[in-house]
Amino acid sequence: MGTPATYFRHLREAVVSIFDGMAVSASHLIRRPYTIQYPDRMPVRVQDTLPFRYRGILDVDLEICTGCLACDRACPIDCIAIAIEKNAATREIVISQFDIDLAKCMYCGLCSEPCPTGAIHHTTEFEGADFSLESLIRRFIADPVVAYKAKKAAEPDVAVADLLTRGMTYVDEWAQPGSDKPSAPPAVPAATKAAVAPVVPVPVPGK
Amino acid sequence: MSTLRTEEMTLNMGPQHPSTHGVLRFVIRTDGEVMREAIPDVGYLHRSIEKIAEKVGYHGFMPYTDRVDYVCAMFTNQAWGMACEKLAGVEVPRRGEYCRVIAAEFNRIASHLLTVGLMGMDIGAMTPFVHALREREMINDLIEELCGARLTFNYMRIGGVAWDLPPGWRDKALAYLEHLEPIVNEFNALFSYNKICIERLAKVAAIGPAEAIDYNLVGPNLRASGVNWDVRRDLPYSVYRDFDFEIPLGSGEWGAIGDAMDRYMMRIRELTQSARILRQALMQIPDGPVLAKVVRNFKPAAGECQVRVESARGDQGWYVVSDGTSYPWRVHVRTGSFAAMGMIQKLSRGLMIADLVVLIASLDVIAPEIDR
Amino acid sequence: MQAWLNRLMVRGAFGAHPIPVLVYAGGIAIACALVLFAIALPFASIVTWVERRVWARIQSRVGPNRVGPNGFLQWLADGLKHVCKEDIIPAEADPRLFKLAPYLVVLAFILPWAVMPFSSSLILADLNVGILYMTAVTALTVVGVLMAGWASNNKWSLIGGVRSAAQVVSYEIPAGLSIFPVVLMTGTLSMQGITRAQGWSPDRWFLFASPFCFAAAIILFVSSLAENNRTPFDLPEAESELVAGFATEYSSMRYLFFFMAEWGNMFVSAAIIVTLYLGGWRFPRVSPSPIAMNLLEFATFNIKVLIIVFVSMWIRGTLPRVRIDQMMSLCWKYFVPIAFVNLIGTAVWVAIWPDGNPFAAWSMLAIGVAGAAFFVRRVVHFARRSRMELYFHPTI
Amino acid sequence: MEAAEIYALVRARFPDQVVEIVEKRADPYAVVDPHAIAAICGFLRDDAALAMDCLNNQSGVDYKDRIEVVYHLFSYSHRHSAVLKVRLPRDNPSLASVEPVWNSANWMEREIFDLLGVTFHGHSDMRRILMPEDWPGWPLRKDFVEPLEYHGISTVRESPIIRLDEKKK
Repeated sequence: MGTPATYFRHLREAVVSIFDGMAVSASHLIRRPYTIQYPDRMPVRVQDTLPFRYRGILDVDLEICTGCLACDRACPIDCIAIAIEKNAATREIVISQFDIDLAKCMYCGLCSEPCPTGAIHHTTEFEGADFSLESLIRRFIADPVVAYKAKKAAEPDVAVADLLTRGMTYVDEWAQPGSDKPSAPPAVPAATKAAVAPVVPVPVPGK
Repeated sequence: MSTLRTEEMTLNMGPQHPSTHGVLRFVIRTDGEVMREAIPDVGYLHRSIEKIAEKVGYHGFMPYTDRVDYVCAMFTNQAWGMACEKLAGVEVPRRGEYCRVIAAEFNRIASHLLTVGLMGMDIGAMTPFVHALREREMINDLIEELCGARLTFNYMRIGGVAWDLPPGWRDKALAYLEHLEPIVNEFNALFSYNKICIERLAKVAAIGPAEAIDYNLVGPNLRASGVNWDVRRDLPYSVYRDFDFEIPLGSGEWGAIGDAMDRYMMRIRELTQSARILRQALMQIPDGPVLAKVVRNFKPAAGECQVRVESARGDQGWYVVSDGTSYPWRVHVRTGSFAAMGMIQKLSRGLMIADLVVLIASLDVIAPEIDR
Repeated sequence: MQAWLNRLMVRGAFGAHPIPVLVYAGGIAIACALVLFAIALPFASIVTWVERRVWARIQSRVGPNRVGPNGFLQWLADGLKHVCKEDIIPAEADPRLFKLAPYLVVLAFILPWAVMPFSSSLILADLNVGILYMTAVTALTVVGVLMAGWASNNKWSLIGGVRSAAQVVSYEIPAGLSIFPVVLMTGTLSMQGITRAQGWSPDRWFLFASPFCFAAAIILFVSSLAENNRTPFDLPEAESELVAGFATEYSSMRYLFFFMAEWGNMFVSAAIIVTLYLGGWRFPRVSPSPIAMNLLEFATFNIKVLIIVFVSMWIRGTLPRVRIDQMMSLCWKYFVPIAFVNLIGTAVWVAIWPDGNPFAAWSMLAIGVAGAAFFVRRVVHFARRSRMELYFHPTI
Repeated sequence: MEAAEIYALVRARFPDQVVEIVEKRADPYAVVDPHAIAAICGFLRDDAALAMDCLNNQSGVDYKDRIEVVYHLFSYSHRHSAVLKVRLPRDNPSLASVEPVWNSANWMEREIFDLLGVTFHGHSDMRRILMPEDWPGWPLRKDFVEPLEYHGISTVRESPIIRLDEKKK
C-alpha cells in the first residue's frame, strides 16, 4: 500500500477508470446491436448474403462434368469417389459414380480448384445437420451418364450454356497459376453480384 | 500462524473447464487459494497432424495446416507454403506475397482480439470478450469474402495464394481499419486501463528476459519480457521489408517487466501496428499474378529446411524433411504455445488459483497448437 | 393491519367468536404469501430477463427476445425448464445438508421483505429495529452458501463456499458501518422512521446530506454488491475459475433457488440503499386520497430501487472480477477505514448542525449533477468516436 | 556469424566428436557424436563468441535405418543460428538430455520420446506428453501400425462410400 499518496492514487485511479469504463458500456446501450438473428428474423436468407467464394456444401453440375478426375485426385481425404469408363469406340467417358461424403469433407476447396469447367463447386449452403452419417453422402449419379466434352466449335451447347457460364465464372475466381490477372478482377456477372453485395442489415464497418 | 495445520489439496482443472482455452488439463496442488504447483497435462487435442503430413502430399497438407492453429490459420498456411517453396526454390509473385501479408495481418488482428477478449472473460468481464469477438466477426467477414472461409482459411497455396483480392475489397478493408482504431481506444477505456484489470494482471507471473529465452518463449510473450526480437523485422520473410512498423516491447510500467499485464498490452499494441502494416500493404499492393506456376504433383528435391514465421502466437518454426517423393518425409512444427505451456509449471508456483487463469490467458496458449 | 383485522372481527367477518391471535396469524400469513408471490418471486425472475437484455445491449447483442413480447416471458420459460430438469444429488454428497442449503438461501432472501417499506402504509411490520433486522437476516445467505459448498463434496464448490463466507462476513462490517451515519442523523432504526426523516426532493435525501453520507452510500452500495456475490465480487461462483463455485453440483429447482435468491437480494439491498439514502418512498403530497398517495409512493420506491438494480446490472456488464486478496484488501484497507471516518465525521457533523446543513446539501447535489453531466459527456464522446450506428430504441 | 564458422569453432573444440558437416544446403548442419551432445551444447551456450542461448527447435526424424535428433539453435545476443544433428540406432535409441543446458528442451524431448521413442537420460520428467500413458508403440516411426482399437474404442471409421472403381487409390 505504501505511502498515503499511493493510497489515494489507487483510490483515484479506481474511481476514474471505473467511471470511464461505465461510460463506454453506457454508450453501447445506445448503439445498434451487431447480432444477425439467424435463421428466422432476417430480411433475406443468410445463404444469399454470403460471398461468392464462400465454401459451403459441395455441388456438382453433372451436365458439364468432364470426368477428368482432377477433383478426386486433389482431395486430401478421399471423400470424393468417381468411377468412369472410357468407351473406346465413341471416345466418350461414361461416369457411373459420383459420390461425395459430406461428413468427411473439410470444405478446403482443393477439389473445385482444378476443375476445368466449374462443375464441382462450393455452394453457399451450409446447413448440413442430419440424423445419420449415411444421409450425408451425396450421390449425384443414379444411372451412368456421358461426360461433358468441350466442343471444338465456338458454339457451346445451348442446353448447358448457362451452367458453363456460371461454372467458368467460378473458375475465374481462382488464381490461375502464373497468369497475369489484372489487379482488380473483372466485375462479376449480374447473377452473382447479388451474392457478393452485402444485403444483410449488418452494420458495415466504417459507414 | 506456524502452528496452524493446513492440508494440501489436489484439484483437477480441465479438460472441461471454462477457462482452459480448449482442452487443457492441469493437476493443481493448492494450499487454500495459493497454488503449490500446477502440472499441465496436454494431448487432449492431439490429431497427429505431423503424421498426416507424411500421408497426404504437399498440396493436400495445406488445409491441414489450418488445423495446427485454427485461431490464426493464415500463418500456418504461410509457413507451410514458405517451407515448400524453400525446398523447391519456387519464387512467389510479388502480388501474391502482398496478398499473403494482408491476409496474415488481418488474421493477426483477429487472433489478438480473441486473446484480449478471452483475457476479459477469464477475469470475469464478459463485455470486453463480446466486444472483441464482434470486431473479430467483422474481420472474419472480410476474410470470408477473400477466401470463402471464416476459420480454416486454406487461402494460400505453394507458390502464392488461391484467390486474388475481390473487387472492392480493398476499400472495405481500409474502412475497417479506420473503424478499428477508435474501437481499440474504447476497449482500453473499458477494460485494459480499468483499475481492477491492472490490479489483476500486473505483477502476475513475471518472466525475465533471460528466462524467457531459456524457455524459448516467442512472439509477444518474448517481447513482453523486453527481448527486442520479431521475425518479421529481424529475419524478414515475404515482403515485410517494404513496411515501416514498430515492435512494441514490454516495459514493466505496471509492475514487473514481463508480467501478465505486459503480455496483455503487447497484444493491444500489436493491433495498431498490424493495422499500420495493413494500411501500407493495401496502398502499395502491386499488380501482377498471385500464384506462381507449381506442378500439381509437387516433388521438391531431397533435403530439409526450417522456416520461421512470426505468427500471432510468435515465432513458429516449421522443420520439413523431403526425400524427393511427392510426400514429405517428416514435418515438425515448433509452436509458441507448446513452449509457453512448458513454462506454466514453473510459473504457477505461489500463484493463486485465479492467477492461473490469468497466466494461461496472458501466455495465449491455444490447445490445438500445443497438441497438433 | 392489526386495526383493519380488528375492524373485520368486530363486523363478524371471521365468525361469532374469533380468536384474535389466530386471525392475526392468518392475516400475516396471507399478507406474507401475497408479498412473496406477487412481488418477490416475480421480481426476482423478471429481473433475470431485464438483466440479460441490458447486458446484451451493453455487449452489442440482442438478448432473449423470442418467448413472449420481446422475450418478456423468458423468465417463465427458464423457470419451467429448471423445474422440469432432473434433480441430481451427487452420490458422495451429504444429502440432508445438500437439500437444506437452497432453502436457507431462499429464506435469507424472503425474510427481509417483512420490513420492506413500500409506502407510508404498505409495510408488513414496521419494526423499531427494522434496519438491524434487515442486515441480520440477509447475512443468513452465507450459511446456505457455505452449506451448499460443503455438502456438495466437490473441491471447487468448497472453495466457492469458503470464499463466500470470507467475503460476506468481511463486507458486513463496512456495510454495517455505512448504515450508522443515517442512524446517527435520525436517531431511529425503524425503516419508516428513516424514510420519514427525509424529504421527497433530492436535497433532503441523506445521500446529499453531507460528504460523509455520500461516501457512506457508495460504500454501502459496493458492499451490498459483495454481499450478493455480484460482479465485481462474484468470486464464490467465479465461472472462469471455479466452474460455478458453490452451485457446481446443483441442478433443477435447487439451482434455481440459488439464483432467484441472488437476484432477489439485489432488490433487497437496493431497497436498503433507497430507504437509507435516497428518500425511500417519499413523494410530494399531491392527492388527499390515501390510496392514491400509497400507490404513488409505492411506484416511487420501486422505480428508485429498479434504478439501483439497473446500476448493479450495468456494473456487471462493465467490470472484471477482483482477486480474493484484493477483495479482502479493498474491504479492510479501504472500506472499513473510510467507513469509520464517515461515522466519526457524521457524528461531528450532527453535533455542529443537528438539523442538517441546507447549504452543504445543495452544494453536494450540485456536485452530483455536475458529475452526472460530465458522465453523459463521456458517454456521448464514446458513442460519437466509434463508427457504429446509433440506435435508441430500447428493444429490437 | 555464419553457420560454417560456428561449425568450424565446434570442430576446433571437439575434433573427434563432430562426425560430419554438411554445408551445401539451404540450412547447413553438423552431425555430432551422440555421446558428446550435452558437452557440445554446453560449449555452444557458454562460449562468449557463440552464446547460443536458445534451443529454438528440437525434433526427431525416423530415417528407417536410423533416427536423427535435430537441434535448431539460435542466439538472441548474436542473432545467428546453427543446426546440430545426432544419429542414433533405431533399437533403444537413447541420448543425454540437454535439459540442463536449455530448459525449453524439457517438453521437446518429452515429445520426441513420446512420438519416436528416443529416451533422454538425465531428463527430469521422462513421460509421454501427447499420447496416453499406455499407448503402444511410437507413432511417428515409419513402421508404426495404428492399433484398430484403444480400450475398446475403435480408432477407424469405415468409409461409407463404396468405390465402384477399385483400381484407383
